[in-house]
Amino acid sequence: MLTKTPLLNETDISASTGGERMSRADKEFKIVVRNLSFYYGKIQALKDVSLDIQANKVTAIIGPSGCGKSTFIRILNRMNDIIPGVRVEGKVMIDSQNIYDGNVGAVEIRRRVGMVFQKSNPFPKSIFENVAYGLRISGLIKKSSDLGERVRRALVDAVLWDEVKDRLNASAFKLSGGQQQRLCIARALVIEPEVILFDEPCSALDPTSTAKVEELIQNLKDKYTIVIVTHNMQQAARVSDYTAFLMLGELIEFNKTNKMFTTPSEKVTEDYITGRFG
Amino acid sequence: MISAHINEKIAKLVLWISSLTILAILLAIIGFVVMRSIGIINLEFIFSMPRAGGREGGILSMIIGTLCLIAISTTVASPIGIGGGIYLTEYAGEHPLSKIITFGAEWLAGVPSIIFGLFGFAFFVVFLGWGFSILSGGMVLACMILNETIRTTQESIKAVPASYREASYALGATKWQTVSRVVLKSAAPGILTGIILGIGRAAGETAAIMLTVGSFMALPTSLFSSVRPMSLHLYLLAIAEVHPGAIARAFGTATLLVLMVLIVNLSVHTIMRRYTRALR
Amino acid sequence: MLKEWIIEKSLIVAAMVSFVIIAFIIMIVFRAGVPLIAEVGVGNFLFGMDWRPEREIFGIFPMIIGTLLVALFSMLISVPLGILTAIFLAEVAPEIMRNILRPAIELLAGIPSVVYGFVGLMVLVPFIRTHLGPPGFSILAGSIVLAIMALPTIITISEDAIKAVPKSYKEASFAVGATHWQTIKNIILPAARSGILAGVVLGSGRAIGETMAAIMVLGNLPVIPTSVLGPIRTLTANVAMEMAYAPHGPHRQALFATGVVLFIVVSILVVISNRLRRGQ
Amino acid sequence: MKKGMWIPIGIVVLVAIGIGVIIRAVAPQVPPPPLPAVTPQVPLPPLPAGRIVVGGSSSVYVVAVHLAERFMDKHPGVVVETHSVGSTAGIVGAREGTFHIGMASRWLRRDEPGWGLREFVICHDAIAPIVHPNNPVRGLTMKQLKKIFTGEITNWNKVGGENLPITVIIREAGSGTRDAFEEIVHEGIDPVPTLILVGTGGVRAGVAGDPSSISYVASPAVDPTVRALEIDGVKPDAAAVVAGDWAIARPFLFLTMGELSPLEQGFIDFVLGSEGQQMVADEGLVRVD
Repeated sequence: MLTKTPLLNETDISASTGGERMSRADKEFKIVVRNLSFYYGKIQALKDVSLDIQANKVTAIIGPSGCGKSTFIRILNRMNDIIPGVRVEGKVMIDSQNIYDGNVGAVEIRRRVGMVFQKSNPFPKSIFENVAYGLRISGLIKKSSDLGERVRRALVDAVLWDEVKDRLNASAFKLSGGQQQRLCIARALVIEPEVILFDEPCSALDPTSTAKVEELIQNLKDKYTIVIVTHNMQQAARVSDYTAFLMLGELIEFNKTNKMFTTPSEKVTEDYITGRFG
Repeated sequence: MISAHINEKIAKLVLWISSLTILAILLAIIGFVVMRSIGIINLEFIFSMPRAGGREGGILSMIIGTLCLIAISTTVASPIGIGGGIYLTEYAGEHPLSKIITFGAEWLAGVPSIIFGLFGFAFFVVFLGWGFSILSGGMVLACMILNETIRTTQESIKAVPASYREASYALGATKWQTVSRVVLKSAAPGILTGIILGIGRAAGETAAIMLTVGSFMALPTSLFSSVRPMSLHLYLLAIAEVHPGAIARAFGTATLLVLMVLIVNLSVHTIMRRYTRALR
Repeated sequence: MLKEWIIEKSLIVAAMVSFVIIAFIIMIVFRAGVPLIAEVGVGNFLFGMDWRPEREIFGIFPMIIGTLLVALFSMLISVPLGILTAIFLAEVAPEIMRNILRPAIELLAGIPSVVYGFVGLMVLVPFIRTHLGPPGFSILAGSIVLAIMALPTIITISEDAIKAVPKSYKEASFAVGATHWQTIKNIILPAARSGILAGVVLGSGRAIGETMAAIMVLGNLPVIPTSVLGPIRTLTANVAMEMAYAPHGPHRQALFATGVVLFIVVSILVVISNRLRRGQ
Repeated sequence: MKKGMWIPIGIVVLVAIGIGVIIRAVAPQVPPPPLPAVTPQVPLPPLPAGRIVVGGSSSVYVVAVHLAERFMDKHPGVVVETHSVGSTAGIVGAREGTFHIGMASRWLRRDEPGWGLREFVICHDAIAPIVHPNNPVRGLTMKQLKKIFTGEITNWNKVGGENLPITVIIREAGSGTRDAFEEIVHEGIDPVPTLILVGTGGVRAGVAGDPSSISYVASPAVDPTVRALEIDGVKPDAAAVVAGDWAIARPFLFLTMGELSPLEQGFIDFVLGSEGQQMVADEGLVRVD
């Protein structure tokens, strides 16, 4: 494992090592990001970020506000495509496929890379329909009994089933904030993605609900590769295996979480983690 | 998957087609009217008085009639509408009164123009005894465009940031000083566009005035003169006049009406563009 | 402080004006019309099949049906077209199309109704007469003209409603792999439903209240039609075409009574759309 | 509703009425408005120097506009306002004082003769039944004409034309042309129209566009876009009216109430004088002098 040293310690990996090294990396990493730059019109939000994300691990992205961490995570499922006037440079490989290749559809990528948002955002539909939505639009499920079963499993996985099984037809807005967020997780799980992105999933939740969601994230990594953006360093320390520290659009440091929080290699990282700024 | 992609393509195609249809309709209407008016519209048509019962000469008195109606209706409706808008946004707050008044304005907006015509005929023409006159017609139009002025005033005042007001109060200004010197100043362009839109509506309205202004072709000599505004002139040319040039003249009048609307819209856009640029 | 007090009170007065106008309209139009309804009998007036003012027989049932039919058919045309265009504008259109379409729709909204009626009379009526059969003056012609006139209302209000749908819904739908169209169809449109409905209701209000275009292309025959190619008379046309001749006695009262019915119908629509918009 | 809101409402209402009354008081003496017919006769107000208001029948209006224009040319400072509002409104307006001179294109009927109006016949006019120029039917009998307009004959092949359903176009209620036509042709039977169009121009355009249609207009309005029908072998023109051969003729009336002001008298004298009558004849109408 330690052979997968953080990329930042290596010099210009794509230029110096070429395709052979890349293909080796592709097999071992779920997501490989190379020289990623991102622009909102003329403003550059990410500068030449390269980063490898392991399968079945939780990778946390931390950094002060405006550092580009949300931008980064939304690049991984091409969510930024919706915003007009943006531009992506560099490569984002998921299972050795560049998701920004011309022949790759954003819709297909989003099916493989699920996402949970900062503020819980259930649809104005029933609890059941919220979860079933992804299946219905995919057109894969034909029989309604299958649909029910898949929805149930997703709700069980999201540790919500026991709380809602008697009122699946109630409006999703009747749920508490924490329940809504877990419903959104169930909605992401039901289409069985490979990667799940969490964009500050607990920032609007109380401590109890936060704990539940964090526990859930821990359980999910058996099946999924997880990337979580958080401004809460304690949370990153609690849930993640790897942590990336972004500042002003640049990747400052990327390392195993316990190493990052104990012996960061950069001065800036240490200053941020110890709360000298941020 | 594939069907979803094809659906997406079809749906977007349909969306494009429907929007292009609307553009085509607009171009067809304007194009048709303008093409048919070539040959009739010239400086003489615009700047000379009708002669021989409208068979010869231009439509100057109709244009002036329209302008008179606009002047009266705007003069009456603007202060009332702006005042009402200010009250609703700055003074009324969550007062139940404001809901009632807002609903009243909305209701007024929904009343068909012919009802305004009936009302104007019964009230201004008959009850107050103003007869078929620009005053009667102008007042009816004022009632009609009032709602527009209130609504745009409300919207533009709401767009003024609360911080402006707080800054003014913090300097010890009274409510009215704040409203008149800070809020209204920032909201002025928006309010102005509302007034201009009202002008556009007043210029084109026919049903409401056909029962109140009469149809006399000469220049007005007083508030109590009857006039024949362009919109009514167009209607009468299309259905009542029997002289050979009537239809050509109707197209000419229609083109001028459309031109008027175009000018109104353009000025609104210009004002709004300057306004948003100034805010930036 | 007295100055502030005076200003506030006068602003209240300004705000009350629109409500007072409504009150005046009700008072005056109802006072002139209701006695005749009472005399003829509500049932006879509303459900009477014959309108023969010269014999003092006043039944407006065919016109009520006519008004509703024309509104219905015009909505059949303008609702799909309008909603699709609203979706296009809010979701799909590239910047350049938006910059073309928005002013186009404003222009469409600004063109006076008499111009629409005139174009309908010169183009649509002859077209229908030659290609679909006489008389040309027909529900079809009227529906098309009124549909075009109602389009801007429907588009603008629907677009606002669609834009008011929280962005987070859209993101959530995209995040589970929905295509843009799936997101629009399954998430955005249902969430914007009540706002869009309000637009449709207001649009049909406009179609019901339209006068000039109705007179010019509908053929004005007060009978219940048997085909969309047949003529019809709306309530507004009834008032305008006969009131323009300002007759006397019961006939005039009957026209005011028609106005009363029209006013009530439109007021109901205003209340419904108000509820719908508040519901969103 | 809050108690206090009635005060502002009250103020607005009072101010509105107050302004109205003040304006009414200071207003130049416009003629009083048309009041409901039940009100007793309103005496004409004293004439303002130099202005008379003439209104009524749209058929008379067409010629009255010219007459008024010429009269104003001759008398600078005089304004003769002309309004096209229909015969019935013209008659009522003259009675109620809305118009100094009412115009009608039919004889007074029912209770109207009892109102004390003074009639001036300024000319006579033939109402011409019109059809599309391509219609092979050149003439009808009076009976056939009646049957077409009352719904007994509904196809042109019954009167020697093609196998085409007849589009019967009539004018709106209140039109003097319609009243006169129905009085003479219908013999008390209600019309069974296919379309009701507004205005002389409206029905003429309607007929011009529809090969199966029939309607009627004042004879001066017949132009090449339509063709006038012969009735019982007589062409509708001024000569036939003078000779008494054309049955569907009606007078153009000026109506006044009470004493004539010098201005009204002057205008009527002008219209009935040789110059006015010549203008009338130029319009295709039948002069009365």
